[in-house]
Amino acid sequence: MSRQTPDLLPAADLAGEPRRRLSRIWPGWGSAKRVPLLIIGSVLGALVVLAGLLAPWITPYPQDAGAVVHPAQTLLAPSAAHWFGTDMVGRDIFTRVIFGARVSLGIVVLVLVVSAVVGLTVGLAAGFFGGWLDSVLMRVTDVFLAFPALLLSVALAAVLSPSALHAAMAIAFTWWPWYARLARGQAASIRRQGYSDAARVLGASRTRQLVRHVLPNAATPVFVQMSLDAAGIILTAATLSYLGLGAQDPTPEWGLMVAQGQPLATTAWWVITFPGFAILLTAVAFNFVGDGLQTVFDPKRGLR
Amino acid sequence: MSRYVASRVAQAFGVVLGVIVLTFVIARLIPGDPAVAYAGPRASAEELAAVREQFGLDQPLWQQFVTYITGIVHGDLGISLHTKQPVTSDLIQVLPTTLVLVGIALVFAALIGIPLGLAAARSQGTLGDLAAKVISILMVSMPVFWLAILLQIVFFSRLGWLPVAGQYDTALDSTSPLYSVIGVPVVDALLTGNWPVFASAATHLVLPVIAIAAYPIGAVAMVTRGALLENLGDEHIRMVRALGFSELSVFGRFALRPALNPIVSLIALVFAYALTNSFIVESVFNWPGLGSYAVKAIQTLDIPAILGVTLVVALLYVLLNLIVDLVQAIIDPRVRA
Amino acid sequence: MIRVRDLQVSYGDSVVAHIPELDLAAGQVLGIAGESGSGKSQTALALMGLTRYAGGSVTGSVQLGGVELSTLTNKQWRAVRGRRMAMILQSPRASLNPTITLGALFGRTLKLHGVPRAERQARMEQALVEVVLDPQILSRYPHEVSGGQAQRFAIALVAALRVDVLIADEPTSALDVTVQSEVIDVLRGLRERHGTAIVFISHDLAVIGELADQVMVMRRGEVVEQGPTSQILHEPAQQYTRELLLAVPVIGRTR
Amino acid sequence: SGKAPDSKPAPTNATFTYINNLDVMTSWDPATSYSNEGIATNNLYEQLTRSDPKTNKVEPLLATKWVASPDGLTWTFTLRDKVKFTTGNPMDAAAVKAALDRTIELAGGGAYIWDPVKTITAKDPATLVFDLKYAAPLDLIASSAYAAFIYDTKAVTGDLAKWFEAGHAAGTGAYVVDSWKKGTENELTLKANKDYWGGWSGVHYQSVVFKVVPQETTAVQMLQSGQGSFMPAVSSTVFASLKGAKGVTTEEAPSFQNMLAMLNTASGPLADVNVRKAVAEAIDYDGIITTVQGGMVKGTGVVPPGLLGYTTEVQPTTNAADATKLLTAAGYGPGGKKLSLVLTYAAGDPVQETVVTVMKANLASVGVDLQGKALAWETQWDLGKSTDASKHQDIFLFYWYPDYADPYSWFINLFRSATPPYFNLSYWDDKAADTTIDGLQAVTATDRPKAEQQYVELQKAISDQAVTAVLGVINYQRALASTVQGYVDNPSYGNVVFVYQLTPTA
Amino acid sequence: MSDLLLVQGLRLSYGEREVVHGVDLRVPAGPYGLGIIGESGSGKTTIARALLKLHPAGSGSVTFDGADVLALKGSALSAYRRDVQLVFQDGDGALDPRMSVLSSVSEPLAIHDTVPKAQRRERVAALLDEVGLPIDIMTRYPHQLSGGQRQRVVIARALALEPRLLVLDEPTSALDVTVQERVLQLVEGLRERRQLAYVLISHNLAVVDRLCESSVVLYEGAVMESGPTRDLLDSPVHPYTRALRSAVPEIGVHRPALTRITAGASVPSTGCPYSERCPLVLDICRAQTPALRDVGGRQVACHRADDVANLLA
Ligand SMILES: Nc1ncnc2c1ncn2[C@@H]1O[C@H](COP(=O)(O)OP(=O)(O)OP(=O)(O)O)[C@@H](O)[C@H]1O
Ligand SMILES: Nc1ncnc2c1ncn2[C@@H]1O[C@H](COP(=O)(O)OP(=O)(O)OP(=O)(O)O)[C@@H](O)[C@H]1O
Ligand SMILES: [Mg+2]
Ligand SMILES: [Mg+2]
Repeated sequence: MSRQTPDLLPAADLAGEPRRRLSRIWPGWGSAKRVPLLIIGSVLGALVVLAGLLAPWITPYPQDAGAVVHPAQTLLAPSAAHWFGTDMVGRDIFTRVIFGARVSLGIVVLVLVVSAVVGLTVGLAAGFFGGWLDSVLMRVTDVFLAFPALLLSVALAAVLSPSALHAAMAIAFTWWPWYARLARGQAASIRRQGYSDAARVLGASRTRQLVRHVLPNAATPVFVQMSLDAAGIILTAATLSYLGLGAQDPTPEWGLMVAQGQPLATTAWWVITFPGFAILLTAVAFNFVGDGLQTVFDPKRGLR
Repeated sequence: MSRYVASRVAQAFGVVLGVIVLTFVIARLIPGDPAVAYAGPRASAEELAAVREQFGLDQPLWQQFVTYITGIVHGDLGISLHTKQPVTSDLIQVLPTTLVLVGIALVFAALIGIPLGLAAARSQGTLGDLAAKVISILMVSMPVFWLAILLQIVFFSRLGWLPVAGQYDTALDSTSPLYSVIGVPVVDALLTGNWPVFASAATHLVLPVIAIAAYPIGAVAMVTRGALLENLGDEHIRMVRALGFSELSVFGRFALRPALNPIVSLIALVFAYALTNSFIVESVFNWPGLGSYAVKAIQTLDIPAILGVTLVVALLYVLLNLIVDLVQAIIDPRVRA
Repeated sequence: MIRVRDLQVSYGDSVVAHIPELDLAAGQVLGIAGESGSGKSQTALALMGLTRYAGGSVTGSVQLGGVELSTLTNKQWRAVRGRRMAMILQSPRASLNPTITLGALFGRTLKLHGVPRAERQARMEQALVEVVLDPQILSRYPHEVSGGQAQRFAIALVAALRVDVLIADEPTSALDVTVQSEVIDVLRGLRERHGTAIVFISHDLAVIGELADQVMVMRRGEVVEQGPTSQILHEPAQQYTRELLLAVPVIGRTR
Repeated sequence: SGKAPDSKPAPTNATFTYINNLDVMTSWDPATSYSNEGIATNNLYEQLTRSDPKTNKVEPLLATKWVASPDGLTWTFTLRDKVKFTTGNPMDAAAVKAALDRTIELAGGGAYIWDPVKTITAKDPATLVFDLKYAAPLDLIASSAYAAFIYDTKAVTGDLAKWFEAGHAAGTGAYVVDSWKKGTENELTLKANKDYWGGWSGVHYQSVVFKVVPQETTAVQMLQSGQGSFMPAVSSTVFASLKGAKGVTTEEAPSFQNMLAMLNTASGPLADVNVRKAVAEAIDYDGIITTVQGGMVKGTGVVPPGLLGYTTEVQPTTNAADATKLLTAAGYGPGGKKLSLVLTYAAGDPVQETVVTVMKANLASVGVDLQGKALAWETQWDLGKSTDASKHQDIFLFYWYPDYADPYSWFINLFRSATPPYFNLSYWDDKAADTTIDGLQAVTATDRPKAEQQYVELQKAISDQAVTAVLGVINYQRALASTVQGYVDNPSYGNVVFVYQLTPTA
Repeated sequence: MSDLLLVQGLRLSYGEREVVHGVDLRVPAGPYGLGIIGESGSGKTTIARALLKLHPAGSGSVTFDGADVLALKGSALSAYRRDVQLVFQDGDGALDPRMSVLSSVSEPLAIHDTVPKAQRRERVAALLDEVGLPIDIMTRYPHQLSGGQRQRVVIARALALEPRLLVLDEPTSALDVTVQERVLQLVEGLRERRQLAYVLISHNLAVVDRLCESSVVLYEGAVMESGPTRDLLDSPVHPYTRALRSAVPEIGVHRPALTRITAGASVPSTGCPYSERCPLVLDICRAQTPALRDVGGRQVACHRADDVANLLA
């Protein structure tokens, strides 16, 4: 790391040169280790994902995630039989919270995939080709950006009836412009980078330039942003459900569970506490990971 | 600069037009006959025809769009199906409440978030920095409806320190009646010098403001920290240190100013977020603002009201973005170039 | 003026600069030469007490006019930086705050060092004239001036502070040859008119040769050779110094 | 009403705050008003009489006494002297006649209660004579919570209905409108009617505020903090927790209000009676009662206990196996179509929400997908009574309570055919039932046992046809601030608090 | 000797602003070096980019091996880009940070499919060897290389297609003297081994002196003087060339203080672009733009060229 002529050094010595920039390749776990939050976030996030995947096997009453009621067991306080207590129709809250991971993660994945694909496509096209295409695409993006997701969900709920899927669609509809903007900025700056010109000089076709050079380099910040956004999407989806525009009972969606338990906040605290905590935990996990990734990729900046 | 302003204003107009087109399209997508919704289900065919004519629903779509635009230009957003009042006057009534709530929350976000980010940046890499970061992340990760309920339970039910909901204690109306100026009790009380009501209104503000401000505080702190760190490593900071400036000036004057840009652009984002959150916070704390109005409109499928809210929110957003861009151009001359 | 003993700059476990001994009298110019990464800038930062802000640590002794600098507190340092000792950084444009005009920075700096308001304008203009800059430049932002102008402005700024010691980190390598010689000229003027001691850093021995009284050659953080300029340039003792000399492109050497 | 012995000086300026989870005023016209606004209008207007189902007696109000002819066809009411409307006009026989004539003529809302009336005659300023087509309990009818208000038809010269809808009242009640702001938290404020015939000696609330607080948690907390005086319905768990809580008193009262699931007999999959039956049998009625924990008791037929025609012969039954069989026969379930149903209910009502959750589970267990749509009451009702049948829901969940202490209200409103639909949200059209219903009032007045039998028959028919599912009878669980003294629940006037009768304490 | 590259009257602009005002260049077949000298902002990079068709030409002609470059399209352009390669000023940015040295250097081979996949690795190894880099560097990423190494990777990549003309845009300005020396040696070696023709852009006369037969001196987008490098350096005629010449740092030589540049020093709208800074300026210089003309075996654009030439003689 120190005392070196820049030119004639053996390979091993150079490899450790501390030279990090945004959009460089993954700098390795060595740097990750210096970001405790990344580790914590990854572990938490992995737990949430695992919980979602293994839900049917690790929950005591898997059927409680669906349309069942147990009138005799309503609003039982947390106990050995019901770790998180039961809700107003006697369903096991622990079971529903664990299954809720599936719903939330499903929404997150859907929104991220859709908005990343759309956003990257639009953003890269705008940034790479520039000119009037850029202006048109970016103004359209601005319009969508100015449009509140909530209201769109209302429209979708009115047209197609409220559900988790439609909420996810509404979120994606207003989420992609962020990626479009980000990707456009990246593509435009990459286009100005020497290696873009270099590719042209070497005779690379536009497609090759986009796929081999622009996309991979523009994608990193988008991916980092996506991990930060996962938290925001979970919160937005929960908010929509809370307003009755998202998932509908008996879907074990965390925001919906909080909404249902709200009248009981003072009397049966466990009904809102655990799903609310699940939202918080998952959002924190994603934010930790996102922040950690950003720190690793761009140590100067840390958080956005 | 003036050319820059002009081009930004023109762009903003374009975006607003786009939003209007979009709302129009969505309004047409929502099923149901607005005439029936307005005239009521027992209306006769003639009455319906009259309503259709009155609202121009019998005209071709493009003409309806022209009418719609003309209406908007004249501040006419139609009649709410729920309140039966013009949406515009409804909005004028509810908007100040929300703006005051969100405005105060954002001011808090700046007053707490920026110093928090500054402190974290100063102590980069220490435990204090980590703590500040974790706190910020917790704040941005908190589901607002959950936070609002928790706040009520802790500060009202358990501790009894703060009122649970409402804008002020209406029992005061008999002893010190409140005169409406803009329709927001805190402001009205302040403007009319009604101190008992002002004190009550101020305490009623605390919990909703905390609930709304949580996300902005966290976000501003994170961005401030990041932007400062980005600048702190820069040569110009080394330069002012070499010139003998105190650490306070180095941070407060030289590092913060270029760092203000990302913070300012964040404000627009955070504003949009806070506005959405205010929808929920208002309903939990029973504040008669845009949020409550929107929630009611959603529940009653009051399409004109929903569209009005959409348009206002979008307009506010575009306006704020415009202001942000202009402020940025003032803060950082490179933006203008 | 400056007396350095066993100065060692390190980041974590790695030592990036080590100066066993260095003395610089008033009005003298010391040139520090060496390839990229040899520790020149780190040495300069250490002299200014700025290493810790970059996350490094310094051991050894640095004295300025008999006062030990290594034990100074933050506050005491501020009485040294900008008053007795100043520094021009390697990248001219990046070292100016992008959000304030050159004039604002200049004015604030003079105010900081107790120049009364009435005198400031005159002081600024005089300093600018010395580096051949139009005072109009004060109303410009850094991105509105060329690299050469930024570099000359930085020199004017520190010159106006009337410091005893000026450290100039590669003040010329970012510039065209034509502008380079002008900057050298300005520095020469400072030293002659105000008796300023100058530490002049460059990887180009030919440039150093124009100005310096003594030269220190560094490589990989260590001092390779140290001595009067003519001796180093004409009778270098070390192979590395010879390589460095040979690397300087000279017109008509080979074809 | 009892005056509470309290040593503390009573506040002279006390405000009674009624916390409601829904908007209060949907209609202002005392003739046609037929919805939640009863909680306010009953403090603005008065009827000729007031019924007390607990004592089974009818008490004087604007009428001081009344006599019926032996055949029950002529009723003579003597009006209270020196009563003025808040408009300043005198409340005399001519005014009362004008008001009731207008109500009958408009024929909206609860106006059907006057169906037996042939003519109304103002004999002299203090005497009003009703001639009936057939015998009917007119003293009881006159006490009705809806459509029996006495109001000033001369309040304005122009369009009276328009004037009312702008938020005006012209009654004789103890309170007058102070302000009304639709859609705001303090939707409606009433202030004392200084000229009230009852007078203001003693301690009374001087103003009434109707606060709209959709969130129950918030509402309860407001009550506890003294920002509210009364909550009409508290969910059972919260109710349990409020028992013995500081600053709050709880009241539990049986009611005439039941929760019904009206099944769409006219369109959609439920038009098939077997599918309706399957749905009715799939519902776990006992489970619902257990789940709402004291919020409801199990119902039998449509008529709740305590009213004429209550019967145990009709019982809702739960039989999932049978339901599955019926569905399979109708072509649904395994191998057949997937049955999905849309149920609408009122947003912000936690009890309904819980019930919907249970119903979803019940129906899911027989393979039916139930989609619950929470709507604002007005929207729910608007869609339900829409002339466009395609907008109709499959199941309409709501509460019903009688206008006066008599079961007739259910049958005439909910089960008699009507086009366009109004409250008959099952859209049931059964000519035989219609005929029976039309004769019910007369039979009641002349032959109670026969009336009772007819009510039971009707309920059997409704049950056989699975027109509605009786989910339970509400057990009112109310909460009051302990500063409120003298509250007595009157199930004839669902959720109404007669504020004038209450005594504020410090 | 026929010209490999012939540029005549090339004008280039950014939007409205013209930055290159009619430049002529001539490169015969290799081994041959043409130097372009000029201070920062004089339009050197813009010319280089225009030669590679990375920047649209305003007017003028560019002929390569008899073909009109400006009209090239499709496969002809692709073929041209195989024959002419550019080494960028900023070696750092010229390499995709996500591509290893191997993939970077083999990219042109993949694009033009000149070498079968299986042999590409071998070919890359040979190229790296040619530019003096160890083979094991192949698996590294740009950020793991030093500035000099990066610049040599860029050169290796440019050589992969065996170009006939190389355009080197300040290949060493980002490097310190020791590294610069190695890169210059490399170019010298290639020139002989590969019979390479190249255009070398630099602001350092000494560098050009070492590698170029002839040179062009640019000032503000216009040619001030051009001719055999030797002549330009030994007896510069144009006052700007003279200033440049005397500004070259040399060990043991004190450079004279140059013409003082004032802060407002701008390019005059009429007349000789150098007139603001010129010590020999006359009224005519401010009024009339001097044309290039033959003065003592080279081309000079100066009204006082004869005076200077006489002075020298
Ligand atoms: N913050 C730091 N942490 C660790 N090592 C550092 C840090 N800053 C600089 N170094 C290392 O210190 C060594 C000396 O750097 P320095 O900047 O003094 O070189 P220099 O001689 O000024 O080179 P140049 O001519 O490129 O400016 C380098 O190897 C560099 O990698
Ligand atoms: N993208 C651009 N847009 C507008 N003007 C530009 C752009 N790039 C360069 N210029 C301008 O064109 C002129 C010529 O620039 P060019 O980069 O060709 O100079 P150069 O001789 O290569 O300078 P250097 O030695 O600094 O690399 C300069 O005045 C520059 O400011
Ligand atoms: Mg350095
Ligand atoms: Mg260039």
